[in-house]
Amino acid sequence: MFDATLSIRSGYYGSLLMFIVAIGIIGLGIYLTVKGVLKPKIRRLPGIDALDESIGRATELGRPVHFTVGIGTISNVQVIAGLSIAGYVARRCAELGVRFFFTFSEPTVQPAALDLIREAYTLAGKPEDFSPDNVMWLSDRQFSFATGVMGLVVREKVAANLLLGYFAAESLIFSEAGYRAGAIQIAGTTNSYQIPFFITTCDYTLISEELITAGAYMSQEKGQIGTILGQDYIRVIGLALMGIGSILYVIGIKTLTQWLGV
Amino acid sequence: MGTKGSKSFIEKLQELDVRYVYVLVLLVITVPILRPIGIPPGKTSPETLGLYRYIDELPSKSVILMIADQSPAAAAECQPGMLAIMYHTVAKGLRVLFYASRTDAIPYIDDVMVKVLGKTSDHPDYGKLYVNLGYIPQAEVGLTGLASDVFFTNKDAYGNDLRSMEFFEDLPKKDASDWKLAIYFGASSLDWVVRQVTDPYGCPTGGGVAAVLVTRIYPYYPHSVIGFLSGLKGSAEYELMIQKPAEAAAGMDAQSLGHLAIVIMIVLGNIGYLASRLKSQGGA
Amino acid sequence: MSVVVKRYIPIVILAGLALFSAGDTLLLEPTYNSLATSGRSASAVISAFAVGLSVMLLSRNHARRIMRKRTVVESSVLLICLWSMLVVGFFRFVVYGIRPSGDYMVQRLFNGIVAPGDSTIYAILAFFIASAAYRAFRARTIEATILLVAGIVVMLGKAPIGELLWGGLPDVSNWILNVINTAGSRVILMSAILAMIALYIRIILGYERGWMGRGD
Amino acid sequence: METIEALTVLAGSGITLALLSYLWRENLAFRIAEHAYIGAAAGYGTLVLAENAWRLLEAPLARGEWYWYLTIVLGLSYFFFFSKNYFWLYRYPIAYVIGNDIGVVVARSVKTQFLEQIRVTTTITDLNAAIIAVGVFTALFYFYSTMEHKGVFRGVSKIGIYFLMGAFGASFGATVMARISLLIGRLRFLYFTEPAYYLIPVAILLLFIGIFMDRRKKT
Repeated sequence: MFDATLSIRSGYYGSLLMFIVAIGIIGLGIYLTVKGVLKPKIRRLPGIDALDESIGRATELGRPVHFTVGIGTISNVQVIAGLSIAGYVARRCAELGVRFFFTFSEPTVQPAALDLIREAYTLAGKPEDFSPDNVMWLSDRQFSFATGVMGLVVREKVAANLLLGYFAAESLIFSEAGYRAGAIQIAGTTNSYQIPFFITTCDYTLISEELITAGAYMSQEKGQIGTILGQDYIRVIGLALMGIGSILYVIGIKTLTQWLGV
Repeated sequence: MGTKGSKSFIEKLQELDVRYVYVLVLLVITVPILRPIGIPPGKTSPETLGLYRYIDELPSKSVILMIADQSPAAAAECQPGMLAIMYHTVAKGLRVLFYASRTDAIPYIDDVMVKVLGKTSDHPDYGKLYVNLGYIPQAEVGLTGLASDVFFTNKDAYGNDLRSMEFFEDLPKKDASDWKLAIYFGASSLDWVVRQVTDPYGCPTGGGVAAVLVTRIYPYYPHSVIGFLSGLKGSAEYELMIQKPAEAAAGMDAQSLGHLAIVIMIVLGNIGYLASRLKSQGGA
Repeated sequence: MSVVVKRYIPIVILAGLALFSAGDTLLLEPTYNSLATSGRSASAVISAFAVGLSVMLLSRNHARRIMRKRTVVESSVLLICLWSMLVVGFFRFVVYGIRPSGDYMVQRLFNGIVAPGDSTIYAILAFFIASAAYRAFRARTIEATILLVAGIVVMLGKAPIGELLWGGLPDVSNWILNVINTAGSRVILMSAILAMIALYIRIILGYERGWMGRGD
Repeated sequence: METIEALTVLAGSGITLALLSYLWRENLAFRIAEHAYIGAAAGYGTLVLAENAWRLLEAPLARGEWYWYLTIVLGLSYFFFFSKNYFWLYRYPIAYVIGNDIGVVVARSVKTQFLEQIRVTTTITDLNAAIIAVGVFTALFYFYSTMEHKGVFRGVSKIGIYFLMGAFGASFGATVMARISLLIGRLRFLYFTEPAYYLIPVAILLLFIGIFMDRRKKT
């Protein structure tokens, strides 16, 4: 079935190599951490540490918590990262008896989110408090979803507005609604053109990869921390390639730069 | 600012209801729309120039792919640019292949063809110089398919068979390496065009994008993205370069005043903030 | 047994497919590539079904609200709009074979409600930006000041009025976009892909389980 | 036909004004427009997805490739969600979708978002390129998370965050531009489209009534 014409796409030799190297290095990171050779500590993420504070405030005020993963599909990394955090928040809310609203825009997120949040309520020992109506799909069009969230946040006067996931233009709509409701706001996304709005209007912001590593940070599992260590090793490789490549290029040796293009 | 009156004014400014800000924005933008004041357009930005020159220097009959990805929400920014580029390509006698990567962008292709050519599939050059592939689902995946085989969809938007069209006859490879430029119109992301067309096939990317997207394009500019129109301003510049000022150029006054208003808001907000900080430091 | 079916097999499917389709983007082999293309089409078909579940849950939610006499007007409006769109679209497709994207009636409903809604909410952001500019863009720290200054320069440089105020503004603004912004945005791209690879590996190893609920 | 077109424009104008009324405060007109908009958008989105799926299925099913029916079987397993014992079946379609999407994006992103970016950064031809290289180096270091940033490292990551903030500022400026353009577009629709502007006085009247009622409630 597969004949002998198998070849690597031109221009992708480097990528294939990097892809394999990356998997290997992350594997190494996991191995070193799980075996206890290295004990890496992840830098503090104030945004994640503030989650409990925001839920606590909602408890005091007797007002709900709103969490959204934005407009990404279930395969979007930011949505997957957001869901991990949502599981934790939902459980805390269930324990403290705070109403928890979860919104998203892509239908593929629906079953996963429902299952995750129902499970969180069960783990908290209050499965009867779970209402599927609070896990809301508000159409898959960006701005009608945003309108729905805007209305919900203001009407329910949420005390904590957690925006962790994939956001595009609607980021400011959400944070403005949160401001009107007087909520603590924690936000995170990797979309560079939405980060400025989160930084200026929200209380805490997870910038780019901080959002994606948040799940590992919260879990404190050795294996998960190991992947972060591996990720940092790849970063070092990138930095080294960049540093050495630049210096060589400036003194006139362009080989490394050319190799990067193959 | 030392007097008692001005201090309380600053304090009042700090507590101002945001709705007054809204009213101000509405006024600042409405007035120049109804009564243009004629602020001179200024220099053309290098990104617009890059795209204009590249298209201008293409030999006639070169193939350009135009990807319509503008939702109704972003069309206000992208459509004037798409029109201006289309005028230019028609004047240069280039071949244009259209496709929509989302369903709500379909009408914008017809809109461009009607406004520039007067007709869509009934136009005598349709099938020779212009082909509208219609909607191809699954943005990135769809483009990957189209890039590896131009007959990916088999039929055009109006149900005509692609293989019988003169447009494709003299294309050597029938994949993206035949194209000279792929222009993306929209507001969501241009990365996937670079990823699926420029990097694998060497066909450069251009853009007529919403200004939000602009900062995300710079990492690819100018080596992969040869030039782009940034929002309404870029479209207005292009309109002026092909000497057909239209909708975008008409909006420039409102644009200028709008920006000025927001800068003034930031300054006012910061004056209030600094004043209250100085005061609290003085008191402590 | 049940954990295997409920948890492990999905992860194995996920990991296998990920490797399979990653290989497709790197390797050239006609049969393999066309198989992977079909696989992608299948993925689109499969994910489309999820919307059915979502429509059912949305309708149920609002039907309940009407029955409990909460937000009767709003929920009825929502249900009417939702189902008239669906009924018109599906009816005309099944009976006349008109595709919704080319259907006159569906497009009228779309142009009357959805398209203006889209543009309005997108445009309403101009007001929110002004309000955020007024109340939130404060020069609290050095970082915030850099953000503010860069923002103001780009804003003025990108409108004709900037050049009127000072001839050099467009150049400075272009320099910020071309140099500072390129560096910053490039890092966001690079750091995202690093974190992405690590996250994918966490998914494949079953550490990251948000996408399949928590328990069994 | 013309009546339908006019009604469409009027509906559009009504929705626009009702949604804009949120700026004043959350009110009934906004709530109705909001729900109409969500309903119609959800319906339209469903139709689009269904049409996409049909477009993809049509050709292979016509060719008699029976195994494409498996996609339908897998897709329908989402609906087991309502069953107490088989709800976990939804994980199969989701695993398929995520697996596929990961593969498509990840390998090519390694080139476009990582290797290609390093290559371009190392191509230092002038002072600006050198500044970019410094910025990329320091800012990428800023995200190094398994180590405390102390001493020299602290300085390096500080420079990095300044570059990031500069970039965010630029994003902010560019975004302002986009938003104002869109508002211009929308206002041009309201002011210059034939039946649309008839609703403006109605909206203003309603707004004044609303404000008046609010005042009376307060006193």
